[in-house]
Amino acid sequence: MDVATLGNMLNTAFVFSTALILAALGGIISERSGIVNIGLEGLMTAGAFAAAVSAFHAQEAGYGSASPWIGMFAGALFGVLFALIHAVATITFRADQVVSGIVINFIAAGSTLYLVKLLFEGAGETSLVDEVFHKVKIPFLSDIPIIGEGLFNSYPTTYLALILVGIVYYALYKTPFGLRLRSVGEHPSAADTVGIKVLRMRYTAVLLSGVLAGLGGATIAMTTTGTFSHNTISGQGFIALAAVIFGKWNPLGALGAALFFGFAQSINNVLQLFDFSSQIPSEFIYMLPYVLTILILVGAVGRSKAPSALGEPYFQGKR
Amino acid sequence: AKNNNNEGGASGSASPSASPSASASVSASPSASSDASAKDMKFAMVTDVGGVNDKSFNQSAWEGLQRLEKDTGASVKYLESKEATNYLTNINQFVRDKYDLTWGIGFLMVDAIKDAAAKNPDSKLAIIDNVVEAPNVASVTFAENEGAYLVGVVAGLTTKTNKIGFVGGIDIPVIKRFEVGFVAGVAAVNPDAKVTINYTGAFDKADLGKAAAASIYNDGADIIFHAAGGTGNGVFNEAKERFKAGKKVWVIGVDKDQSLEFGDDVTLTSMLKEVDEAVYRVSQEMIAGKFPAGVVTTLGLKDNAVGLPETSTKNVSKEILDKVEEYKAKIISGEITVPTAQ
Amino acid sequence: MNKLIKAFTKESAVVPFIAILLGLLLGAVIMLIGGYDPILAYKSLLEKVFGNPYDFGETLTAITPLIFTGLAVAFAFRTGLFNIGAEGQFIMGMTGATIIGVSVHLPWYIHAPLAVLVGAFFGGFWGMIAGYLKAARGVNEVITTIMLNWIALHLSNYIINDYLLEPGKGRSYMVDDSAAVTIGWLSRILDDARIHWGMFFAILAVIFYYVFLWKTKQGFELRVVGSNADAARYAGINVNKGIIKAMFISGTLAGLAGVFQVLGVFLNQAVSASPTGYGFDGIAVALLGGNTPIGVFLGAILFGTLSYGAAGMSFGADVPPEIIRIVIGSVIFFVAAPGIIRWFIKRTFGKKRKGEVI
Amino acid sequence: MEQARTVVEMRNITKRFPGIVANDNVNFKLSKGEIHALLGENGAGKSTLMNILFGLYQPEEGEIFVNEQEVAIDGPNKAIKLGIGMVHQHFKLVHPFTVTENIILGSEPKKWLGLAVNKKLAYEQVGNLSKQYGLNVDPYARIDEISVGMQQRVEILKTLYRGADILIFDEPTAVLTPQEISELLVIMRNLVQQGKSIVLITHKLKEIMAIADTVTIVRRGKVIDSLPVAGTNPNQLAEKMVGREVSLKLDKKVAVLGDPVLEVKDLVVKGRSGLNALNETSFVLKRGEILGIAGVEGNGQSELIEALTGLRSVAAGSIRISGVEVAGESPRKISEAGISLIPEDRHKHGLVLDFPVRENMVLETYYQPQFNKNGFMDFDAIDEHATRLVKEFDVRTPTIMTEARALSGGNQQKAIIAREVDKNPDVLIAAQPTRGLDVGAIEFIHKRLVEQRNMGKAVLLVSYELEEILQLSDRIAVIYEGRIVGEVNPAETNDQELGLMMTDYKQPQGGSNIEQAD
Ligand SMILES: Nc1ncnc2c1ncn2[C@@H]1O[C@H](COP(=O)(O)OP(=O)(O)OP(=O)(O)O)[C@@H](O)[C@H]1O
Ligand SMILES: Nc1ncnc2c1ncn2[C@@H]1O[C@H](COP(=O)(O)OP(=O)(O)OP(=O)(O)O)[C@@H](O)[C@H]1O
Ligand SMILES: [Mg+2]
Ligand SMILES: [Mg+2]
Repeated sequence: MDVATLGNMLNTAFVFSTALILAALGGIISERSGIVNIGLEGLMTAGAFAAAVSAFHAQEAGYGSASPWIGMFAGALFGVLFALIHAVATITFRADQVVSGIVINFIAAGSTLYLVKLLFEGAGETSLVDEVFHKVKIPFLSDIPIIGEGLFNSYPTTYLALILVGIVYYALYKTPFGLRLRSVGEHPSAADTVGIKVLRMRYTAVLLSGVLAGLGGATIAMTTTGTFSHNTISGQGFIALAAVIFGKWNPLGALGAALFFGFAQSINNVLQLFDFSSQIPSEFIYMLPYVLTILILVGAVGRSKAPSALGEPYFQGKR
Repeated sequence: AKNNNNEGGASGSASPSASPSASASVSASPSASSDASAKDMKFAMVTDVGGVNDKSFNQSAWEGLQRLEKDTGASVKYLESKEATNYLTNINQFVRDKYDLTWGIGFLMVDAIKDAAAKNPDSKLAIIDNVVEAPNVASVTFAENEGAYLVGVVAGLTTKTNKIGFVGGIDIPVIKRFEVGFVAGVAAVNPDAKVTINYTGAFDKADLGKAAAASIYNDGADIIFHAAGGTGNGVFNEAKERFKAGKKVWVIGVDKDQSLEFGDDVTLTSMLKEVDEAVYRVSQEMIAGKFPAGVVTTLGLKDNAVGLPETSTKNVSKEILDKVEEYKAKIISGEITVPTAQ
Repeated sequence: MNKLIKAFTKESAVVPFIAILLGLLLGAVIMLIGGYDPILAYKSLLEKVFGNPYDFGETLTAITPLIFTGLAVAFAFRTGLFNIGAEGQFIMGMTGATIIGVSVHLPWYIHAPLAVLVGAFFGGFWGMIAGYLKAARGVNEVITTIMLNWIALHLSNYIINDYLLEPGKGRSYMVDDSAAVTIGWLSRILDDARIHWGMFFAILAVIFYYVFLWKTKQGFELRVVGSNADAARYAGINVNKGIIKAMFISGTLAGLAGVFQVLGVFLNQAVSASPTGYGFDGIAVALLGGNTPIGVFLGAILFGTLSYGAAGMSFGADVPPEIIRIVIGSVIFFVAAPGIIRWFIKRTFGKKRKGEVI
Repeated sequence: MEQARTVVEMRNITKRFPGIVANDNVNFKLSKGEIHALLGENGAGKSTLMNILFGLYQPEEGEIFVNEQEVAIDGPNKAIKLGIGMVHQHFKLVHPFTVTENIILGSEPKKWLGLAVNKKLAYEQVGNLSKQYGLNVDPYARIDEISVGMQQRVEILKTLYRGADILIFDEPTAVLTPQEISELLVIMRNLVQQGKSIVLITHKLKEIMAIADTVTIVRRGKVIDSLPVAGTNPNQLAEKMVGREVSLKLDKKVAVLGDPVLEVKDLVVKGRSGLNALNETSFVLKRGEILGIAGVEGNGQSELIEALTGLRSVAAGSIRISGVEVAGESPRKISEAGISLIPEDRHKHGLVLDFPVRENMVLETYYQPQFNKNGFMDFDAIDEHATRLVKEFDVRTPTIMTEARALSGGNQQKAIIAREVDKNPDVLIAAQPTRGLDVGAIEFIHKRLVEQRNMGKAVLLVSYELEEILQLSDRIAVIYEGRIVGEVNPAETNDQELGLMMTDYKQPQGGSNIEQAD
């Protein structure tokens, strides 16, 4: 395999990974505060939908290349809207967090498609957005072998995701906010007794996860599909959830997990370029990313420790 | 509806090649006579799990029915299948509601149509892309390999890098026909060109299509023919992106004239598969009392049911199009037999 | 028996009831906003399900796999495991049944049971992989089951494509008649609806679920593992074996759902581009039913009825069937957060009282 | 001590929980510079009262005055502002965090416009504070790496960091070693000298006598009495608290020794860190005796218990029960060989809290033929069994179908003891059997243990409370760094001597790593 192929593979890996990274960051923030977020899939769906719709309208209204950014913004906003449902249910009404997450997935899938049908006269898909993101070469950096092509010639969303990894990492481990957030997920009553507003913290975290997962979904609409339909988001949210756990609830870990998964996906395309690939049943090639993920987990990572209070509703005087 | 009987009897042996009688009547009928009887008739279709907006045969079929409604005043309706169990129940919904003709759209409908037909001998059914041998079913299949051969000719003559790609959905007989015909067409005009085959394993994953296209283009190919439904959107997106970055690459679309949706910058041509036309015409025959019951119609180049769209002239040179015509004639005349499977 | 009566008179029964009403109400509001007629829609839904014997029979057919996958997910939950992999286990169950149904030829009294058993085992084995990886290597089952879903999809496509394919059909050969578990006479009564023995097995599975978990030694062990793994270890229960066993049983239940879809409904297995959704619906059913036997059973009935009826809604009232997903979602939501319902009751009753005073 | 000014007054406080009045018209007064003890049975309402003062609960009725001002304490934030700090019965520490992170949590020193925690300053401040009060805590250590005693000091630092003048200690000594207890008492005296006022909740009469100025006794939510400690005595206090006469002395006949039943020889067990937690430990336990294992927590006791019961693998050595080798066998095999365990952590190991009492009563015996027919549970037999045990051991539970979670701590412990004793084991291991229980419950449990010994059973008692060890044991083995370093006769020793053996024995120097940390 030559250097150019490797760079191209990496580049493709980033395309796959970007949305996963963003959604996984959302998952981390929420779960670090103690709220299980199995609704990432739904939040991404909401984000992708809002992005496709609003970018389309922005483009029609003549916003040009600002349209995908408007889409991203709308995606984040819509993600928050659905995250709010999750927050109210799990934090205020102490509903089971897994149940609520599954519900988010259901409602997001149903309502976005319903809205598409209302907004696009019965069509099951939004109209194609022409003004989507394009890869941006970063001067000089893009000349570095392998990672130049692999990373520094990527979508703005990829750069955004990587920057957000840094920001979330910093926020979690260096700021007062992060310290408090983590304490709320580990030992909410400890946080409570030092005057931290546990419920408010958790609301913030879940809403932020809506922003990030919404952005993740929007990324897919604004880079790969240009439209939204029932299968724009089909399983990425769950892969992102896996990345959260795989990455041990750490932004850098999740970045690694998401990249690994993206890379495994791109391997199977490269494989098909070789003549010997016709000897391998294509099904085995499709399986590859999933099998590799399991193998890595078995070989390297082992047990990961979730935040101690993950999944437990909190109320004062809880015993 | 009685005169269907002799036609049904005639096609006892459902040969894959089109029965001449069927194609003759197809070309004869489309006089839009919105007589009173048509207004009382009800036509329906059931989609496969792709849904009615799949940008592929389901959508095309629905467009055919919608045109029928406009032209004849007949009422039309569709039901989408969420999962495979719904094929039969959806078809039965129409059959039991005494629809005059119910279409099963797509390859996968075959068992459901067969079952419904056997249990409701008085009803009329039709299927696209597959064959059901029953006296009350009209089957319409396409010689995709013939059309694919022609776009193969275009690709073989257009490529500058002698590298060409094919992106398929899943490896099933229909899609295989596209692949085999395409590869044969390329080989006929440019034996040096290499065709990279990539089946993505899905008809609905644009991200997989995009990644597949990226790796094929990165490998030096300059043309990709896709037969992958929604997955193919990813192929177009990848090409558009490269175009905007200043690299000229081509996509050959499928089923419909995809230049209309994805623009002329990247769409070299498309391999038309006129499902809408077929649905429209067979339904018209039904109105005219000439439903091809029990007949298997294979629509190919000679029926103008597969082929290249008019818009091809924008990006394909006159010489190449002339070559295409040449090959088309040879296929119709039988001088060339396009393979259907490897 | 007393318990049963209690269950229906106490709040625990009132909550789901109100939840269903609220869910339907929400659906109606959304339909109104979209310009549809909710009354016609719900009428069409009911008509679709109860309007004629055929559709009623088909509704039963739609409910059956949901009972199995719902029980599968619930069973794992009871053992402290989150089985997102019912989907993959379902697919493997189909594949096992198809292999036996297509490739061996035996008298019916051996063939059908063998196909059922092998399919169930395939599903169980698929679940067991995740169980083993958790027990032996500590790999979180949430991840492995997600991955195994996709692996199952492609693996079974491979098996069909390369070994069982009927040329030109995009699916396996039809299974032998001797392997089918359809019930001809009942189908005939129900206007040719696809009725099969799976329905009775589904009811047996509900009973099994209850008896096994709450009445048997092994069930007790698994519940201890699920409730407090440390205490289980202390009590001399082999926790790792418990996890593997639980995932095996869970997978078997999900696998059976697939088995009966093949042997009772399709009689073949198609090459499939995407997951079927039964596994994920199973999660919803389990949660809807609070992981209790009766709950899962009723949850599956509700879920299946609404989903099947959705086609009627779009047929009779042109309402997009997606609405039903929103309805189901909100029903689960209201069941899961009884606080919302209590709040709702308080609000409405509170207002009434105020109104009376004025 | 200067003339006492009232810093806290709680008037007519009533707090109800579903089905119970936890505080019933309670009056409570704390003077400046005093140590005020709160005494009462389990569930009397002590913690509730203090949680109200700290703003965690809101009372239904009553007023609170702090420094003679009426206040509404609507949350811990408000309490902290008023200078109230609380060290909780169950520590409120975030385990993966460092000492400093725990202390500054919620009032972090900041830099860069509040965008970052000023860690350097934080560590410095915590280090200084620790020095100022002589607490010797390593600011950089992670909570899950330090001892329970240290964790408690972190809790104290948390309150001091927030400038608390009124400190509430909720059962601070229940989890401490004797050494740590005496150090804590010194710290408390120190604090009072620096002008703080302290509320001390404890079940240990000795501590009250040793350090408190005033004691308030609560029973079933009501204040029974409030009196100066000088001029009272333990027996009187115990009586007031329980409402009947309690014998603080245990009647114990002379032991009648039988054959050896448990023989441990050269046992080596690896601890969590992979290092040897037990180093060639050997001892013998005979029928009819109680062998107390004395030692500072963390010297291999937990590992010893886990190895003896099959919960931890054995690296080398032998364990024989009535002559049968069981080292490395499964917990089930060992249980069947005749070992029963009253575990240290009743919530983690002892009970399945979500299960009804009846199922908890057969947690280890469910599979035996008397409860089990052809793989099916025999619930008639199980119910009968549970009903009998509940009665025999006076487990106060509404019904045998009640979830174990709903029982009070003392009754949970009684349920476990009932189950373990009823297994009729040859060897009964009791790990911390009375931790956190009130005198009444302790009396009950001690009687049961002695009864077992009198019946010819062998009892292995592992406890960090010297008093308990001294009172119950017929023989005491001292464990230090995974070895039995000595055996003494309880009649011929005292806490001083034991304490020395447990801590100073062959220990290099008095200092620990604490001093290096500064
Ligand atoms: N990130 C997550 N999102 C949703 N559900 C989760 C997540 N992590 C865990 N779960 C669910 O919660 C349960 C507890 O998981 P967790 O892995 O923390 O505990 P565990 O299985 O005991 O792990 P370990 O044995 O490694 O400590 C799991 O069985 C799973 O069902
Ligand atoms: N949050 C709560 N919800 C319900 N009941 C409670 C709660 N907190 C305390 N109780 C009940 O109130 C009563 C008093 O409890 P409290 O914890 O104050 O007792 P305590 O005197 O501190 O006992 P202990 O010595 O065991 O710590 C008990 O019956 C207890 O069960
Ligand atoms: Mg207390
Ligand atoms: Mg206590």
